[in-house]
Amino acid sequence: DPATGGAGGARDQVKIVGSSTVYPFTSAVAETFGRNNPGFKTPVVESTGTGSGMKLFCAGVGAGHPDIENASRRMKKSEFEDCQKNGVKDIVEVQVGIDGLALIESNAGPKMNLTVEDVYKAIAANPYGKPNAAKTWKDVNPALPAIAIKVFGPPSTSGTRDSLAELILDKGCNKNPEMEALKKSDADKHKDICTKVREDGAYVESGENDNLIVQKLTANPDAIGVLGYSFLEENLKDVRGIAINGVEPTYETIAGFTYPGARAMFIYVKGAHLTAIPGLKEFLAEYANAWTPGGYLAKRGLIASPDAIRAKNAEIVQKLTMMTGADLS
Amino acid sequence: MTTNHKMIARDVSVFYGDKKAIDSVSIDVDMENVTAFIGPSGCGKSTFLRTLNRMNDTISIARVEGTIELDGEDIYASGMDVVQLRARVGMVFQKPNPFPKSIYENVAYGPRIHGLAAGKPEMDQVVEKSLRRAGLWDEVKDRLQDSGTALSGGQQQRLCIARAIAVDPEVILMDEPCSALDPIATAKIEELIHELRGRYAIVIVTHNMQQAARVSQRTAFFHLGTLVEYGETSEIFTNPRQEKTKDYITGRYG
Amino acid sequence: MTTNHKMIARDVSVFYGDKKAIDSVSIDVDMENVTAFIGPSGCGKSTFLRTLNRMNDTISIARVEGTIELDGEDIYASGMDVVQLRARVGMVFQKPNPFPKSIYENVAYGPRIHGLAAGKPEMDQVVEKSLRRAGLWDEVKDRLQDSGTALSGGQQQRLCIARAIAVDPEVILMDEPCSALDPIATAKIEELIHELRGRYAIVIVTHNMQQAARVSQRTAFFHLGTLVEYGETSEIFTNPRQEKTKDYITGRYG
Amino acid sequence: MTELAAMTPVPTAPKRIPTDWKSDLMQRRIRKRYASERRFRFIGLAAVSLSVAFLAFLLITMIGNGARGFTQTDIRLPVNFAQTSLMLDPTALTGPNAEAALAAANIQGATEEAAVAAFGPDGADYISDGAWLSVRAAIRKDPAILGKTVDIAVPASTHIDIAAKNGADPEIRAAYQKLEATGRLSTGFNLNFLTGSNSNDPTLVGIWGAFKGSLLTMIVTLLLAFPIGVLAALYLEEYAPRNRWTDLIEVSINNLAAVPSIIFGLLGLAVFLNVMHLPRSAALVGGLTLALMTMPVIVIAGRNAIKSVPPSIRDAALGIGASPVQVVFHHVLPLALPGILTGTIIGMARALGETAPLLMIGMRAFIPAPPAGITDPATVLPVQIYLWADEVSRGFVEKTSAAIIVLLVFLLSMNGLAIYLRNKFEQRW
Amino acid sequence: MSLLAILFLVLGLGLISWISARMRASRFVRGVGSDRPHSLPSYHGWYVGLWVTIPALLFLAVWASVSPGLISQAVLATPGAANLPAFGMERAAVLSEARAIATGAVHGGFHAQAASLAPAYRTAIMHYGLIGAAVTLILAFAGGAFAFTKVRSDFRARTRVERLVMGALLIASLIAILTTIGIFGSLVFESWRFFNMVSPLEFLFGTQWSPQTAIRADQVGSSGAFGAVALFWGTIFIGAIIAMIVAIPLGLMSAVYLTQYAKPSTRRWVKPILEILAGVPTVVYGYFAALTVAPALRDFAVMIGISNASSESALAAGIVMGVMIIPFVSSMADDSIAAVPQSMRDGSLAMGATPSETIRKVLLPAALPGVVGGVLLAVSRAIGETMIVVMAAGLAANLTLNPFASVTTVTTQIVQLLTGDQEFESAKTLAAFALGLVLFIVTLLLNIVALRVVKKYREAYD
Ligand SMILES: Nc1ncnc2c1ncn2[C@@H]1O[C@H](COP(=O)(O)OP(=O)(O)OP(=O)(O)O)[C@@H](O)[C@H]1O
Ligand SMILES: Nc1ncnc2c1ncn2[C@@H]1O[C@H](COP(=O)(O)OP(=O)(O)OP(=O)(O)O)[C@@H](O)[C@H]1O
Ligand SMILES: [Mg+2]
Ligand SMILES: [Mg+2]
Ligand SMILES: O=P([O-])([O-])[O-]
Repeated sequence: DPATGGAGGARDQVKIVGSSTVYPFTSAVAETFGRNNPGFKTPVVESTGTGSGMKLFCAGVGAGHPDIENASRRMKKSEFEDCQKNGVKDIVEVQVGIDGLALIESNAGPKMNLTVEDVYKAIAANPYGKPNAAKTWKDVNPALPAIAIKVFGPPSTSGTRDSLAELILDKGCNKNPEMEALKKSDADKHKDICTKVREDGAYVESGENDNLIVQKLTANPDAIGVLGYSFLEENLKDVRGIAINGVEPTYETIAGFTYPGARAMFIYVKGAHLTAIPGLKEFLAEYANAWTPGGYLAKRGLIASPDAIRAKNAEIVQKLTMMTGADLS
Repeated sequence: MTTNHKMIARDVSVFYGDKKAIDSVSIDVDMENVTAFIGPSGCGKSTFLRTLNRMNDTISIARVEGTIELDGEDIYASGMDVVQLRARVGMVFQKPNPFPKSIYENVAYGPRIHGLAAGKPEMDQVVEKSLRRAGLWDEVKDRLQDSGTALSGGQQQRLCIARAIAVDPEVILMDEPCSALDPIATAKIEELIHELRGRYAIVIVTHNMQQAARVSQRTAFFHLGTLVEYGETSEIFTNPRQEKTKDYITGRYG
Repeated sequence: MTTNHKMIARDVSVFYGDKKAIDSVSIDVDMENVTAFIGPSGCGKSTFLRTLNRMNDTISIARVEGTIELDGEDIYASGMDVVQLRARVGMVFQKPNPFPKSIYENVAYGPRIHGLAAGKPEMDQVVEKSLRRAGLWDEVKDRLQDSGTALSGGQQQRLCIARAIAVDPEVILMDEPCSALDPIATAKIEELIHELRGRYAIVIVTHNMQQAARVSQRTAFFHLGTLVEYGETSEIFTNPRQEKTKDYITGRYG
Repeated sequence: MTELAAMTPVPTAPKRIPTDWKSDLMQRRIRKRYASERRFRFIGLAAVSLSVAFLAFLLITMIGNGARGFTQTDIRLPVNFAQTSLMLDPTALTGPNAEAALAAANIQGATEEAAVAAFGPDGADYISDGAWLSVRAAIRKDPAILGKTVDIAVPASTHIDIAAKNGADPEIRAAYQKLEATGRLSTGFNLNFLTGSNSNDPTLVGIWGAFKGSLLTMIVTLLLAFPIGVLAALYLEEYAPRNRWTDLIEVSINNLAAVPSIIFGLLGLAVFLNVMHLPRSAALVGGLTLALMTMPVIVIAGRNAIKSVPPSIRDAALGIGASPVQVVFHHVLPLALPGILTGTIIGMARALGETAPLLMIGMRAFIPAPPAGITDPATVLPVQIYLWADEVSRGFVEKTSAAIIVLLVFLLSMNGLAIYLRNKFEQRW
Repeated sequence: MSLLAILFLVLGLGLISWISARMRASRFVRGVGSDRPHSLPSYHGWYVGLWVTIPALLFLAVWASVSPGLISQAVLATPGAANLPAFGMERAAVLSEARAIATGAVHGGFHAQAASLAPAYRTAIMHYGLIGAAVTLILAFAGGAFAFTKVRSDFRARTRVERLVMGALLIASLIAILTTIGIFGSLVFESWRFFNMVSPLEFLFGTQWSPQTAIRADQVGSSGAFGAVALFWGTIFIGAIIAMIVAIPLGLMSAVYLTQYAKPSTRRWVKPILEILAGVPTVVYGYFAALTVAPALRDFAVMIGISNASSESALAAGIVMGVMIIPFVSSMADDSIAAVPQSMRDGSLAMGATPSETIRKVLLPAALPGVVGGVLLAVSRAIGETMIVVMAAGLAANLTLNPFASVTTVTTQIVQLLTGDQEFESAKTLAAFALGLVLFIVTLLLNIVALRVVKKYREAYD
């Protein structure tokens, strides 16, 4: 694909696409990398959302395709296959840290305390197969206040949305034994019932890397926001986390995976590009250097992975071990 | 002495910025009389005419000195109400300028803003009367709702006269009302002026010496902003006292 | 017969779209002679004049039939170079139209685009000579760098004549060159035409009969697109052969 | 003249009864009319004032928010190089491998250690993430400081910076006051904001990268749109025959001037990126896209300017034998030029403020270095503003407003120049 | 020889030929009348100069695009290239680095192999550079020689040169048509693909907008409904209703005040100030709307008891957009009022009407068609406006009349659908083009109608 990459089909600058959640971390690494390595050009990072990024990443190898994909969840088996099909055979999978998918409300809000079931019943399109008629949180759970359901959350292209579905909705849904059963009998129907989000205005799709959600919450104290933990940490003056199943989103609860919204974050690197793009390997090394608990990424809100996982991934970066895709779901 | 005159101008000078366009002109205008202003182009006829109903207020750089009285009241006095003044001293322009409204609305416009007719029947009456006086009624009575701009030039000018009459003015100023018209339309307007004279004081600016001679009783000859001669029309045309007037009238220049 | 004439027009008709503005006119123009075109407004004088240096090419709908020769060469032939033609047949317009450049540049423009002067000294000479011939030198010699548009109307018109002369034309066409000027300026231009006649063939369109009589040797009278009469000026004015010419000259119409 | 004598006796006609303008009714009426006149006039004045007030409000808000973006809080950080973990040999910094040596040393860690040493366990949070860059610069400048204890001015962290500008939570204010007490804080002009590029850290961001991107984009736009626009205007106004083809050209130009800008973005995406495979995010593509958008504006302004050159000038030149091309290039174009330039400046100002079409062609990536050429990834000022408006860190709020101020100053001076040109050269023939 | 060097060489040759042809032509005998040389010397200069440069430059342009391919082929054919990596991209990377080393752009190597290939590259570059230079020079000289023989007194150099200028002018004006075709082509092509997936009827008349088609087979929460009515409504609500409620009275009354009441000195100051409103970039308005106006409006709404007010209300975006449009409306109204003949105004004033009566009853009715045309143009601009709504209007496709609720617009959705996701296959991306097409057609129609109205009206008084 000589045309897209500039002169002669080569490129001397790392290109990164993908998750908006990982974007601030990756761009911070890119910036530091650029500062420390005057010999290489600073990588260009575009935030496209995990899903769209995967699509771009897996579209092929060559200068016209990105080298790295930021992902706020693991690659799906289907995506891996897509990659293989398009000749993106060798992929390095690196877990860079953990992010909490936090439910937040304004500091002036009602101090909600929810369960995964509550959340599911409030924002699913068809909770347990029946159309969602809930108008207020009280309709969902009589213990909750009678305020209108209004949730600002990520749009369907984003990995954050996938995480919302997997980490919260799916779990809430499966609290119902029938659904657990349905999962075995009719997986598609189960997915539809458990993860489809209502589209009648109670759930408001808000832009992806959207700082404005925080401002909207300050303005709408009764509304709830769904976004990355780093946004919460940065804006503690205005918003606070909502406890789910009694657990508040904090660094510790997320790092320990006790908060249901905790999820690992990854970058995926094209093996074929490692030798072709100047600086790609060095960039990975810089990443590994940055994700330690005291590293500069922690300051931006990245929650460091447990030591063992960090060590394992540091080794992957060093040896550039390719993923097999065997354990993907 | 002044009591008999409808309007009296005394030592009127008009400036456009620093430029003096009218220099100390004194003139009287009487009821039931047609006064003609003649003179070469640019001598200030229009300028002076417009001082008589303060239409020159619309030109920001224009400034008037001297006094002009209407029925003994100084129209440039601070208490003077321009709106009422203009209702009493109407004006007809060189190019017919009917509003882009219906014929009826053109005529009804003035009475309506001044509140001269209460209710539709009365307004109908006013409109009819004005159009009749302007000699236009028979030509337009069946199409009062047509646009005023759809009439011929001469009809438009008569419509403008009807419009002016409708607010029941006392003086009518006409600035070359026929210069945009053909001879037949001109003849009609002249006839009309003749008829109107009985009820109003009429002042008419004209380039056409013959017209001045035909329609007016008194004539004022302007030159370079000054009033050279003012008197009975018959006298001015047959026996001018000033050399300049004579030269002009005989077509020596202009 | 043709050898003596500078320009010869034979059966020239001009159309604007479908409308015939000039109908089969034949005329000769001679060197050292002033030819006047007279006739009522709209009779086609300007139209015909513009065919002589193909200025009508600029009007897309204009179309010319017949032949016009300059020194025996058909100016409407396909090989004819319009630019050179216009350099040889210069034109002066009704309204003075100097370029908004300096007086010097106004005159120098023509020689420059035609390459008539090599170097500044030679150009200075050409400019001075042209301005002298146009009788303007003494008035402007101290302010050659002033803008041409800053001159008075009469001076501007003489500047335009100087500009036309500067490219050393053989024929000069003038379309009512004095109609925008006051009598004094007009007199100057007429005097100038008188002087220029010795070196050029001059064609002048004029509305002013007296002017035609004063400046021209031959006169062509146009009416409704046709050439009614063409001959010695003295003869046309004193003893016209056609009734129409006589009517026009005596002011019966027009 | 008043002695003038008897008038012609007046003919028949019944005596008229004049309207009594002095009657109470009439006087009341007239008072009402004047009141309504005053009301109307007041509404007009209010409309103008409201519009102007809105502009003033917008500008004041932006300046109020943004002025702080131009200042930054520095901390004089005492660094005792001997005590830090920094392993750097001063002699290595003079040789050819100085850069590599600097890169290999963990200056960042050392800087944080210094901060902790100076201000306690939270010390590292008081200095900007980019503080070590100042330290590195200091070392580069004078390697001799290694091994000594020196004070190096480093940018404070966003929290401290905001606290210094009066707007933070109590906790951070306390930290700020503690720092303040040490006398090591100073607030000054943020030069880096004008010379730096995009960054993740609001204390380190600058607009030069986006500004240069804007500059490169505008150069491409101007180089394409101006000549093409002027030539097309000349053709249409001076030479084009009146036929269906020219009508078509004319109609399409008028339409292009009115097409929403985002549609040009769609065009750029479809044609320049997906068909012609030009590089994504590049000033070249941005410039091309904006040129297509600006060209019709220039054509229309150009045609109006050309039209206002009086035909007599053309006649004069043609009459002494200038060719049509000479007429245009010697006379018409110079006379129309001020008008054309005014139109061009206005068109360029619009292009400079344009955001939407550039989002479509990828000029919205994180690009921390100024573009070196028109094919490098770049962003432009308005897009930078858009991106910063979305940033997480609260420090970006004032930076966004500051960037807006820069953009507005630039744009308003362009518009001012256009208005000046228009007033100066407005001529009637 | 590098391309740049050849380029300058050709330009130099052009200059030399220009000078020499000019000199030669200036030695022509200056005749009189028709014996004069046809063209000025400089035209001969241009004629020859263009013949020298244009064919050579055209060749150079072609050569510049084909020679890199030829060079790398030549390098690949050398034995040193035999053990290059098989993977195309990596090979390309090595090659390009080798070229960079060969041309001296870089020294150090990222790929070890690059350095070894550099000499081969250098020879190939030299080789093809020489070929290119030779052909270019031959073309330049041939063109020059051909043209030079033509330089004679009667040769019409000016005509030839001017014909070229005319060609350039024509081409410049054709670019507008090309752009229009480009816009229309790209919109229609992509929209057609979209309408293969989604029925146009559903798109135009469906009320359910939820462009969540999965971009991955197993993506969650994606029903994918493409009924754009709610978007159209949102666009109209914000752009044609709320914005106009702000812009028309303010713009119209400003124009009235400035043209009819204000002193000329006031007008001279205030008019440019109003124009500034149109010069503020839309992203600034967007930021202002989102950060300042929207929260204030929400607080206000809550204060008056509207509890479910959204902070991305249609009102906030609409008001700010209206303000942006004010100068547009006021300048159109200004023009229309100015086009009403002064005699209308005089006529009314002379009847004893007050200025406001004159304006309301005579001037404005007479100017109405022009004002309406101007308003239509303003509407077309408002509905095409993007950044304000992207930043301040919501993403929720609501069919609501509540100005405090959040609505979304066509342009917002185009941006949302396209930023980030650059793949061209999903209905989701293609929907952006279908929306663009609708927007294009609507603004086009609005503009055509508006221009007609304005033009016809202007003619009425001319
Ligand atoms: N609005 C104006 N501003 C400045 N000067 C003006 C204005 N109106 C008229 N003048 C000047 O005042 C002088 C008198 O003009 P006026 O129009 O009164 O002449 P007039 O006798 O009516 O001429 P005409 O017969 O051509 O209508 C002229 O020199 C004219 O140039
Ligand atoms: N550009 C044109 N397009 C169409 N018809 C024209 C054009 N120019 C002149 N005519 C018509 O051609 C006829 C002759 O016009 P021309 O200008 O030659 O008359 P003229 O004798 O010069 O009149 P004047 O004395 O008023 O200048 C007139 O009927 C005129 O309407
Ligand atoms: Mg007058
Ligand atoms: Mg004529
Ligand atoms: O941008 P995402 O992390 O939500 O995919």
